[in-house]
Amino acid sequence: MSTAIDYSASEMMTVTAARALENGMTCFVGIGLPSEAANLARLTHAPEVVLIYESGTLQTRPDVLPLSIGDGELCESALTTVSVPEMFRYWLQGGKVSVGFLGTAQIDRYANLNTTLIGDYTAPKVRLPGGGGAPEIATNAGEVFITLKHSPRAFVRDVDFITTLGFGRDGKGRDGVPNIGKGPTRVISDLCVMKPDPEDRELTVVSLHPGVTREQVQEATGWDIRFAAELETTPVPSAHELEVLRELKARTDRAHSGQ
Amino acid sequence: MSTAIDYSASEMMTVTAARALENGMTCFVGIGLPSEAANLARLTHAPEVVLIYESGTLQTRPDVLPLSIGDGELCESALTTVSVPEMFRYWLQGGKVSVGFLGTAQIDRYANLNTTLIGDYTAPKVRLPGGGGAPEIATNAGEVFITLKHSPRAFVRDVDFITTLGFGRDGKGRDGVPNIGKGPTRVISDLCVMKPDPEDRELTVVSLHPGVTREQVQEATGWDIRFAAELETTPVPSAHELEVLRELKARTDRAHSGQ
Amino acid sequence: MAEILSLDEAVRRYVHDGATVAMEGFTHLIPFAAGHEVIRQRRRDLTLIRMTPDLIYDQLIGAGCVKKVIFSWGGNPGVGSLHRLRDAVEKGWPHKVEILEHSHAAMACAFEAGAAGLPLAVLRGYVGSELPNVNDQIKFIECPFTGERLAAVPSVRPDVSIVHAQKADRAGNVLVEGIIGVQKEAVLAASRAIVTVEEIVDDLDTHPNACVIPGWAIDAIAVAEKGSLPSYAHGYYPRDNRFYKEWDAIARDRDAFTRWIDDNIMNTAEDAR
Amino acid sequence: MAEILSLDEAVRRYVHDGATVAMEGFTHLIPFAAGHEVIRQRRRDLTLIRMTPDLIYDQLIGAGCVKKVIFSWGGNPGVGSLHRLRDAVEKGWPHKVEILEHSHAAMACAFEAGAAGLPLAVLRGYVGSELPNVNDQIKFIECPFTGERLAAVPSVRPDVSIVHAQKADRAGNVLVEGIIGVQKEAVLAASRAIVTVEEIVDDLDTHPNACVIPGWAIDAIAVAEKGSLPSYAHGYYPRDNRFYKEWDAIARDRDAFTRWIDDNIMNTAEDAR
Repeated sequence: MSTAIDYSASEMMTVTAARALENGMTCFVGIGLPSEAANLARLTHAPEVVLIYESGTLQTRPDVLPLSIGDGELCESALTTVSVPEMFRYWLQGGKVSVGFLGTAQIDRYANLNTTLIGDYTAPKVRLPGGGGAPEIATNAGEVFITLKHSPRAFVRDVDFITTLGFGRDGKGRDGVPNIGKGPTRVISDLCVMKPDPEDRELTVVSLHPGVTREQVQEATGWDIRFAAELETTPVPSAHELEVLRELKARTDRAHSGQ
Repeated sequence: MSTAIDYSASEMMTVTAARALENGMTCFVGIGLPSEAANLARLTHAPEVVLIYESGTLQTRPDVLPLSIGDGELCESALTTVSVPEMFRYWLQGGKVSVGFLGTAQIDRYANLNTTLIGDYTAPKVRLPGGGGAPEIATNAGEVFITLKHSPRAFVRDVDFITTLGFGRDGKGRDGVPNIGKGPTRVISDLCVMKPDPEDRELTVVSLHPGVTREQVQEATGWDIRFAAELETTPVPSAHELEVLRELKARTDRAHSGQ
Repeated sequence: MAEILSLDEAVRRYVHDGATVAMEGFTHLIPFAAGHEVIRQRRRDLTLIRMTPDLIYDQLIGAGCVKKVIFSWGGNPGVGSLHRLRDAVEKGWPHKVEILEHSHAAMACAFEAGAAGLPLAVLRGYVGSELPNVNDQIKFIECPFTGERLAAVPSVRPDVSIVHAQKADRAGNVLVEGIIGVQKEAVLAASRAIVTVEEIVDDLDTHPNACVIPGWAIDAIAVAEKGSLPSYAHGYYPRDNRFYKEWDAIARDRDAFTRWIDDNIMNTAEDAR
Repeated sequence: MAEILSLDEAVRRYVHDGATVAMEGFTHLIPFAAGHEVIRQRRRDLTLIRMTPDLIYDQLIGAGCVKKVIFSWGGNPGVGSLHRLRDAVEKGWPHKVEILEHSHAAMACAFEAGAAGLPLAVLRGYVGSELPNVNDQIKFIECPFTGERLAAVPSVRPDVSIVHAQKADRAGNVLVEGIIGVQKEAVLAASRAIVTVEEIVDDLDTHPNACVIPGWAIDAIAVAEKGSLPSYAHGYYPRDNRFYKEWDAIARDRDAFTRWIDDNIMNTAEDAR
């Protein structure tokens, strides 16, 4: 028996992102939205999904969301913790990661990510944190999921700087490159789900979240975004998913505001 | 009060080899004679000498001599045990080893070592075990001590195969090579102590063990071996050294024959 | 061989103006007390290396100790920007700071290569990224066996590395436990290494394959109780997440920052009193 | 994801004629039971990789399973030669075995590079050694930053790796403890990995930075009690040094060897009964 449930756009995004993960996947998790989604997946439909954080924590099961990529909770609930060089060499570059789950500041139509800066490199308008693990997560993981909120400043036609490869400036950035993952296979925002076009790799809306219009997506996107011929409606969050997510966030807030 | 003590040529060799080590040295220890000498040093005048075995055991203090380079005793008495790649990368290649202590099957006048084979590579007369750790111990350690018994088959003019660099076929094998150790600085046999000539690097006898003649050394050496102008006599083993060595070997025999 | 020194003395002896310094600790065990001592001793023109600059480098940069930062992710984890880093890069306050940026994978490999005594690290990295356009220290080599194009970066080999750890024994052997980051690599890659510890114990009391750094690979050990706060020490105290959040407001404002440095670092003879 | 199988089934499923196989364990934890199962199943034309061939490869070579051996030190540790290896190389019995030899440093780096997914390992090695004259898989590259000449070898990437460990939990996560050698690297570098263990337990009951290999990086776990004898398992049983010494006489003589294989391997349905 299901009843209509209130949920926010950001909850819709997190739940949809979580649903992209399945048991059997080994997921290299970025901090923030990806971490929230990945742990929601683990606490709901994918209890066996393996979560890896770049701090070296293998197969971790945090009870609260980490604030940093290296919170103690990640280590204490991990199967084991390895050094950071080992993490990047053996586990990521060694091909043991099936999905890299990333956030970003900017993304463009070929799913290239910019977390370096807005403006010109030598005279930045806004200096962002930088690449972190993303450049190699995006190329050495089997595939990449990306999650971020929709806005014209975030979804731009061409990123100011390609920190992390999607499909390059022309959509052909992975063609002929040996030993490279499939790259971004889905982008989940608070408005919709996008996938790269199988032909030219341009991001295309494949599913609108309930109540969201094409116009809303277009307004929040910095280029003329395409919509799939068979546009779907994203399934709504279940009561269980929302309950688990809200409890997780409440636990997290309690943990982080106390000392 | 000292009295004349009986000792064997092989005990003379081990004690002399042991005396080459000092507190403050970090010694990468080869199995067999070097291991015996290194542990004797640790149990007598150099209790703080740091012993490292290629099996990954850092700063080990075995109570009995290991039969293999990876006996449990080495791990149980070590400060910590690292992986074999880490041992060769961080500790040896990383420049943390001041002395490599090696045995060998053959050595030549430029202190090149052969542990690969006697005869021709494609049709060996005798196949030896191979290089093991020695090729990089000899080049990445600060300096190298070598110990082996004297015989014309062991001390040859030119080794059949340079497994491990001494000073090369012409004595100039280390000249101009960046980031390389000093190489063999002393060779200790059951007859004498040899050092490379400071000019041309040819091994030169610098000290005869008590009672040993130049003729005996020459007979046991496969080339016309030089003697230093100021030839010394190696100091005899002390009663304490012999006692510790004999106890160590007795403990070792008991440990290895049991089980 | 490690000498057990006061933190003041260790920094005085080994951290010099103009040095290349790596203070490491991947979120965990960040050597804040040592960083504060460097600020207190008014070191200048440092080249700082660190994967995740964090608040510790924000403080050093704002305090004017820094000429250049080599890093791969410069943010306040889970909170936002490092405002002092941004102010220095974008506006040159207190003076211009040069940056050289890598990816985490490259930095991790560069620390590994430094520990391994190699001049370069080779990785399958930077494919399609524009970082090589702005960092001339990223090159590419061809595998002589497969022909594959691989990235190469210079290894990290600091003049001094500083890390924090749980404990040392009286011979200066150090146990690092939990999220071990690139700490061992930082120590082994450096010409000199200072390790601050929560305590000195008789026996490290650990297991056969623990991450133990022998005393003979370290120059100085200094006791710094709670020496990684607001970061944390596994088994000793948790991360002060609240301070990380509060830092955002402190660091946004030059005056608030300067006041914080004065009150918490300059006008205290030593940390944590 | 690791399946828990019988050793017989694990070897049947993953070790095929003609495969490249690494059975590792640096003196410690050598997977003898698995090696014996390979002999029992009469596998042929294997390319065996191992830093220290030891008795396990002597047995496989003498039993006719092997086409080629890639190694860095082939002896009976502390005792002498591997007579079956020598007989095959020098006299071609039971048939000619090809060898490709490296140094330990190069093999260790090659396993590391294999685990790291790289096609090559770079090391400061083989300087002045004549091994590069007889092994065409040793090349040299130039560092693009310093111009230094460094050795390069292909990474090790076996079709199957087999290692022995102390214990696994029910999800197939494995604890390796003590002298850990290149075991983790062997598992991670291989297309398929079999791990034999002394026992399966509910909880590995270990510390934060233990050498634990997750079940999802392993294909098969098989229980093989005393599975590394005459090698040893730290915490379980010591090395049977006497057997290592006795092996010298057994392996010197083709008939004695064949008898030993028949009595101890072929005419037993499984090890250790």
